[in-house]
Amino acid sequence: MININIEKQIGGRYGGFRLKVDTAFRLNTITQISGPSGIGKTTLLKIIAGLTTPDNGTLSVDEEVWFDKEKQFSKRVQEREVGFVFQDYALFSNMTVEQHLKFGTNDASYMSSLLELGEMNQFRKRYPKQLSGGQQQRLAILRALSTKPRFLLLDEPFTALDSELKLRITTRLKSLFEEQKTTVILVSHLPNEFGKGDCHVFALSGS
Amino acid sequence: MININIEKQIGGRYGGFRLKVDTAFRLNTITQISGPSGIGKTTLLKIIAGLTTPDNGTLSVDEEVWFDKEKQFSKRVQEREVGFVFQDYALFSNMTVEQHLKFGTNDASYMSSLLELGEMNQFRKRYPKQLSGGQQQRLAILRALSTKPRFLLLDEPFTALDSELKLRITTRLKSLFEEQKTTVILVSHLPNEFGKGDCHVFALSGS
Amino acid sequence: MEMEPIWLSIKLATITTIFLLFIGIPVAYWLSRKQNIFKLIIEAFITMPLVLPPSVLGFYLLIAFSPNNAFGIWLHQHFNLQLVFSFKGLILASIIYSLPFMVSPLKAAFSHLPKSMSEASYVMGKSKMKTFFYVLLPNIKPAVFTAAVLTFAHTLGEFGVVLMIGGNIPGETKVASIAIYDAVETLDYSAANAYALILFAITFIIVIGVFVLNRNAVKSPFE
Amino acid sequence: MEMEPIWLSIKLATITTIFLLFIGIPVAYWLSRKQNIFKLIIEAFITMPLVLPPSVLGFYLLIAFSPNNAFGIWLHQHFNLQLVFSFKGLILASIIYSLPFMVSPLKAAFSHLPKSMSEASYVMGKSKMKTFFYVLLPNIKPAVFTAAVLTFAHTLGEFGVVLMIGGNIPGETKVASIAIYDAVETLDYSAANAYALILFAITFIIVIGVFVLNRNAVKSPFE
Amino acid sequence: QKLRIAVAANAQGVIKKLQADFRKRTGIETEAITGASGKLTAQIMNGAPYEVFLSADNEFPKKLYSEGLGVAKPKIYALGSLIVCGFAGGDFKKWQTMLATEGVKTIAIANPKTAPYGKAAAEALKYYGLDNKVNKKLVFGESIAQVNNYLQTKVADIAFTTESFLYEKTGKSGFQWARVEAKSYNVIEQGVILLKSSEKSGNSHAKKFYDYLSSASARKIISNNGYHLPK
Ligand SMILES: Nc1ncnc2c1ncn2[C@@H]1O[C@H](COP(=O)(O)OP(=O)(O)OP(=O)(O)O)[C@@H](O)[C@H]1O
Ligand SMILES: Nc1ncnc2c1ncn2[C@@H]1O[C@H](COP(=O)(O)OP(=O)(O)OP(=O)(O)O)[C@@H](O)[C@H]1O
Ligand SMILES: [Mg+2]
Ligand SMILES: [Mg+2]
Repeated sequence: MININIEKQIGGRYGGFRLKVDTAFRLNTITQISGPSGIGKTTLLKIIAGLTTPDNGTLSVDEEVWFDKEKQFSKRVQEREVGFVFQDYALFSNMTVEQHLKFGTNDASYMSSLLELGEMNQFRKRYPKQLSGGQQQRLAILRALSTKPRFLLLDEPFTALDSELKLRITTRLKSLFEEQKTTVILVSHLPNEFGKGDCHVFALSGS
Repeated sequence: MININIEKQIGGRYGGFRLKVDTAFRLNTITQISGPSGIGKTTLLKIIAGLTTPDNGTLSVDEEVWFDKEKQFSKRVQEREVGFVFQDYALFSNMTVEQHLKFGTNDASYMSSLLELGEMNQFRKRYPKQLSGGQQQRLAILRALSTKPRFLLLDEPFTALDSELKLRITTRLKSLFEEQKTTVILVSHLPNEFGKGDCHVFALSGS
Repeated sequence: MEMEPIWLSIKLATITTIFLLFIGIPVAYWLSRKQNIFKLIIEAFITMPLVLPPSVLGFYLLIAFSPNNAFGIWLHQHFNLQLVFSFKGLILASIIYSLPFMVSPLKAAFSHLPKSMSEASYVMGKSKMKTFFYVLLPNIKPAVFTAAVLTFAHTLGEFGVVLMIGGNIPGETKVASIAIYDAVETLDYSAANAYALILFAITFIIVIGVFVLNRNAVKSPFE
Repeated sequence: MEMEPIWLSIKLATITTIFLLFIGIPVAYWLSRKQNIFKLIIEAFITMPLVLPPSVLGFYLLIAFSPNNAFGIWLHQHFNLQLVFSFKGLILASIIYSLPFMVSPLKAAFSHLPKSMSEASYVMGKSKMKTFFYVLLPNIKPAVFTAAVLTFAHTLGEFGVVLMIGGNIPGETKVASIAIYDAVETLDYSAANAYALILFAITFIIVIGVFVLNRNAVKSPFE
Repeated sequence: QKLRIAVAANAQGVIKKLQADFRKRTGIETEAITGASGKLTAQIMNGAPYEVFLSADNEFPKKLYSEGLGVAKPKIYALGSLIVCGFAGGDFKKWQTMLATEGVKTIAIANPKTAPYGKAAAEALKYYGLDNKVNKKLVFGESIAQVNNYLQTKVADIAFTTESFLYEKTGKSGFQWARVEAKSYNVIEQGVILLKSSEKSGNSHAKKFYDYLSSASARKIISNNGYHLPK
C-alpha cells in the first residue's frame, strides 16, 4: 500500500487553500484520481514523486517511509523509482525521441518495443518541437516508461490522443503494467481510462 | 463560407507527407475537426490563422481572399480577426490573468464577464506559472475571446477540464458565440463538445 | 582627491547605458530572428571592437573623428559636432566599445523565447512593435538587467579609448578611470585606493539594486 | 612585424576561455538557483573587476601576486609558482578580468530554463550532475557560445592588466595587444594596421565559425 | 637570456639605436621593455625581472634606489629637450604669440602630473604667462607618446613634445617646430639605474650596458636624437 497522510498549504495571498489527503493506494494496480480543476491532483502526484514537499504528515510504501515531517526525512526523488508523465510533458528540447529513451534505458530491444507501443517509430530522429501535440504526449509516456519504474504517475496522459489511438495504447500499456508489476496512479477527467472495473478510483475533493 | 483549398508539405527527411485540404466551413457556426494524431489538424488551424503559409492553393472567406499562392497574397495575421487557443496554451509568462485579458480588451465589464465565464475570478492576479493545468487552459480560452474575434480557432481547448466544468463552460460559450456571431473551428478528439447536432464535423484524413 | 571625475564617469556610464539599451535591444532582436549570412557578418562586426586594445581602438576612432577628416568635417559643418576631445565623443566611443556586451546576451535571450509567444500576440491583432514591447521584452527582463549592468560597469572602467580620444580635459573628459590611472602612475596609492573604493561602492550598490529589482516577482509557493 | 605576439595572444585567449568555461558554467548555474543575499554579494563581486580601469586592476593584481607579499611568497614556496611577469600570471589575471562576461550571460540563460525540465530528469533517477550535463547545459547552448566568444575576444584585446602584471616580455608576456599598443605609441602605424587586421581576421573567422555551429539544428519546416 | 632593459616611453626611439650600437660593440643581445616610467617603477618594486631602468625623469630611479632596489645611485644619461611643434600655419619663432591666436584650436601637452615633458610644458606656459590664455585649448596625453600621436594624426594643432619626436621614423613633412628655451622650464633629467636584480642573474651584461651609456659613442647617439647631454 502507498499510505498517504499529508497536508499542504497551497497558494499564498490570493485564493489559497489547504490540501489534505489521507488515503492509501493499492500496489500493482491502477488507481485513478479524479477531481475538479485546481483541486490539487497534480500537486498530489508531485508529492508522491518527491518533487514537492508537504507541510505536514507522512508518506510510506508498505513499511518503507518515503516522507516523514516529524523525522525530517524525505526519500530522494531519484531513489523513489517513479515514472512521471507531466501534464505539460516537460520534454527535453535538446533530445530527439530516441535520445529521450536512451536517457532512461540502455536496452535497445526494450527501447524499440516502447517505440512500437507508442507508434512513434517513424519519429525516432525528431526533436519535440517537430512533433504534433499527440506525438509529444506519447513521447512523454514512453520516456516515463523507459526507466521501468515501479510506480508510474500519469497526469492526464491521454488528452491529446484520438480515441482509437488511445484504446490501442492503453491496451498495450495494461499488459506492460502486468508484466512489470507497475503500480499506476493516473489523473484523468474521463472515467475508466483502462477499461471498466480494472482500476480503483479516488476522488479528490476540497476540505 | 471559409473556402479552403490548400496543400502543404509537412516534415522533411523523416516521415514527411503532404497535407491536402479542400473543403469549406460555414460561417457563424461551430465546425469540429477530428482526425488521428499527427494528421495535420493544428497545422490547418495555423494556416487559417495565417501563422503558417501553405505551399499552394487558396483560402478565402466569402468573397474576401485571405491567401492566394498565385497572386502571392497573404492577409496579415493581425487583420484576420481570429482568436486562437493553442494546444500548448502559449500564455504570456510575464502577465497575470487580468493582464492577459487587458491585452485584448479595454472593456472592463466584458473582462469581468469573461472571468465569470471561465470561473477564473479568484485568480485575476496570478501568473500562468501559478495556475493549475485546467486553469491555464481556461485562461487561454478567455484570452482568445478577449478580442471578440470573428473567427475562433480552438485546438483541443477542453482537455484539461473535468466534465462538469466543461459542460458549464461550453454552455456559456455557446450563448456567447451566438451573441457575437462567432465562427468557431474546433479541433477535438471527443464528439459533440458543444452538445449534439449543434456542430458540423469535418474529419481530416491522410491522402 | 577630486569628486568631479567620479560624477563625470557616472554620467558617461549612465548615458552610454541608456543609449545602448535603445540601440542594443532592437539590434539584438533583429539578429535573433532568422539567421542569414548578412546578419552573421553584422554580428561579427559588432564583436570586432572587443579584440583591439582599447587605446588602439581609441586611436582608430581618433583618426575617424579627426576634424581633418572628411567624416569629421562633415560632422562639424552639418551638426557643429566635434567628437575628439569632447564628452560627446566619449559617449559615441563608449557606445561602440560596449555594444557587444549589450547585444550578445540579449540576442541569446531572445533566441530562447518560444515562437508561439509572439504568435499568440499576433493573432490578438497586435503589431510586431506592440508584441515586442509587451510580450517579448518583458520576458527577457533578467537578460536586459544583466546586459545593462555589464555595460554600465564596463563603461565606468573604460579607460584606453576614453584617454585616447578624450584628451583628459578636466570637467569634460577627465573621468574617474583616468584619475585613478594617474594616481597609480604617480605612485599615489592612497588616492588610487580611495577612487577604487568609491567605484566599487557605486557598482556594488547598483549591482545589488538591479539584482533585487530583477528578483523573480513570481514565486512558486512550492519552492 | 613579428608573429610571436599573435600566437601568444591566441594561446592566452584560448586557455583563458577554456578555464572560464570550466569555472563560469558551474558558478553561473549555482548563482541562477535560489537567490539569497549571499549569492547576490558574490555576484556583485564578480562584476567588480569590470569597473576598474584594466591597468589599475593590473596594479592591484601585481601587488597581490607580488613576490614581496605573503600570498606571493606562499605561492612561490609551495607551488614554485611565480605569477608576476609570467604567462601563468596572465592567465590568472585574464580569468579574473573576463569572469563577468562568462558568468552573466550564462546565469541569465540558466534562469530562463523551466524547472520542470530538471524535474523530469530527476524522476528518471538522474543525479543533479547528470541532469546538468545532459539536460540543462545543452539547452543553453546559444548562451554558452555567446559567452565564449565574448570572453575570447575580450581576452585577445585585453591589454592594461596584461601590461601591468605581464611586463611586456617577448615570447612570454608580450601579447598582440601590447605589440599593437607599442606600434601606435611609436607612431609605427603600418605595423599597427597589420596587427589590427590580423586580430580582426582571426576574430571574424572564430565568430562566424561559432555562429555557424550555433545555428539552431532544429528547424521547423514551417518557417 | 637576453639582457632586459626597462625604458621610458619617450626614449623608445633612441633605445633602438643604442641597442644596435651596443650589440655591434659587445655582441650582447638586449631586450627593451617600454612603458610609462611610473608603471615600470611599480613593476620593478614588485619583482619585475628588469636589470637596467632608463626613466623619463630622475625621481623614479631615486625612489627605487631609496627602496634598496638599485646597485648604485642613479645617474643622468640624457637631458630632455622640449619643443613646440605643429602643422598649423604661423611663425614658430614667435610661438608664444601664435598659441593665443584664433587659428590654434587645440594644444596637446602630456599630463603634467605623470609625464616629465608635460610638467616642463606647463612650466614653460606659465613662464611666458600663457597659462591663462591657452588653458581652454589644452588637451592632455597620458604620456608623451600619446601627445606624439595627437600631433602625427593632426588632431591637435600644436603640441609640446620631446625633440626626439623629430627623429621617430614616420614622415615629418609639413611639421614646423621650435625649441622651447631651456630657461623657461626645469631641466628634464633622465636618470638610469642599475637594478639589484642584475646581480642575481650573475652575468655582467647589465653593468656593461650601464657603463656603455656614458661612453662617447652612446653620448653621440643620444645627442643626435634630440637630447642634450649631461655634463
Ligand atoms: N518541425 C517539424 N518538423 C517536421 N515535422 C513536423 C514538424 N512540426 C510538425 N510536424 C509534423 O506535422 C504533422 C502534423 O502536425 P500537427 O501538429 O498539425 O498534427 P495534429 O493533427 O495537430 O496532431 P495532434 O492531434 O497530435 O496534435 C505531424 O505528423 C508532425 O509530426
Ligand atoms: N505557484 C502557485 N501559486 C499559487 N497557487 C498555485 C501555484 N501553483 C498552483 N497553484 C494552485 O494550486 C492548486 C492546485 O494545483 P494543481 O496543479 O495541483 O491542480 P490540479 O488538481 O492538477 O488541477 P488541473 O486539473 O487543473 O490540472 C490550484 O488551485 C492552483 O491555482
Ligand atoms: Mg493538474
Ligand atoms: Mg495538434
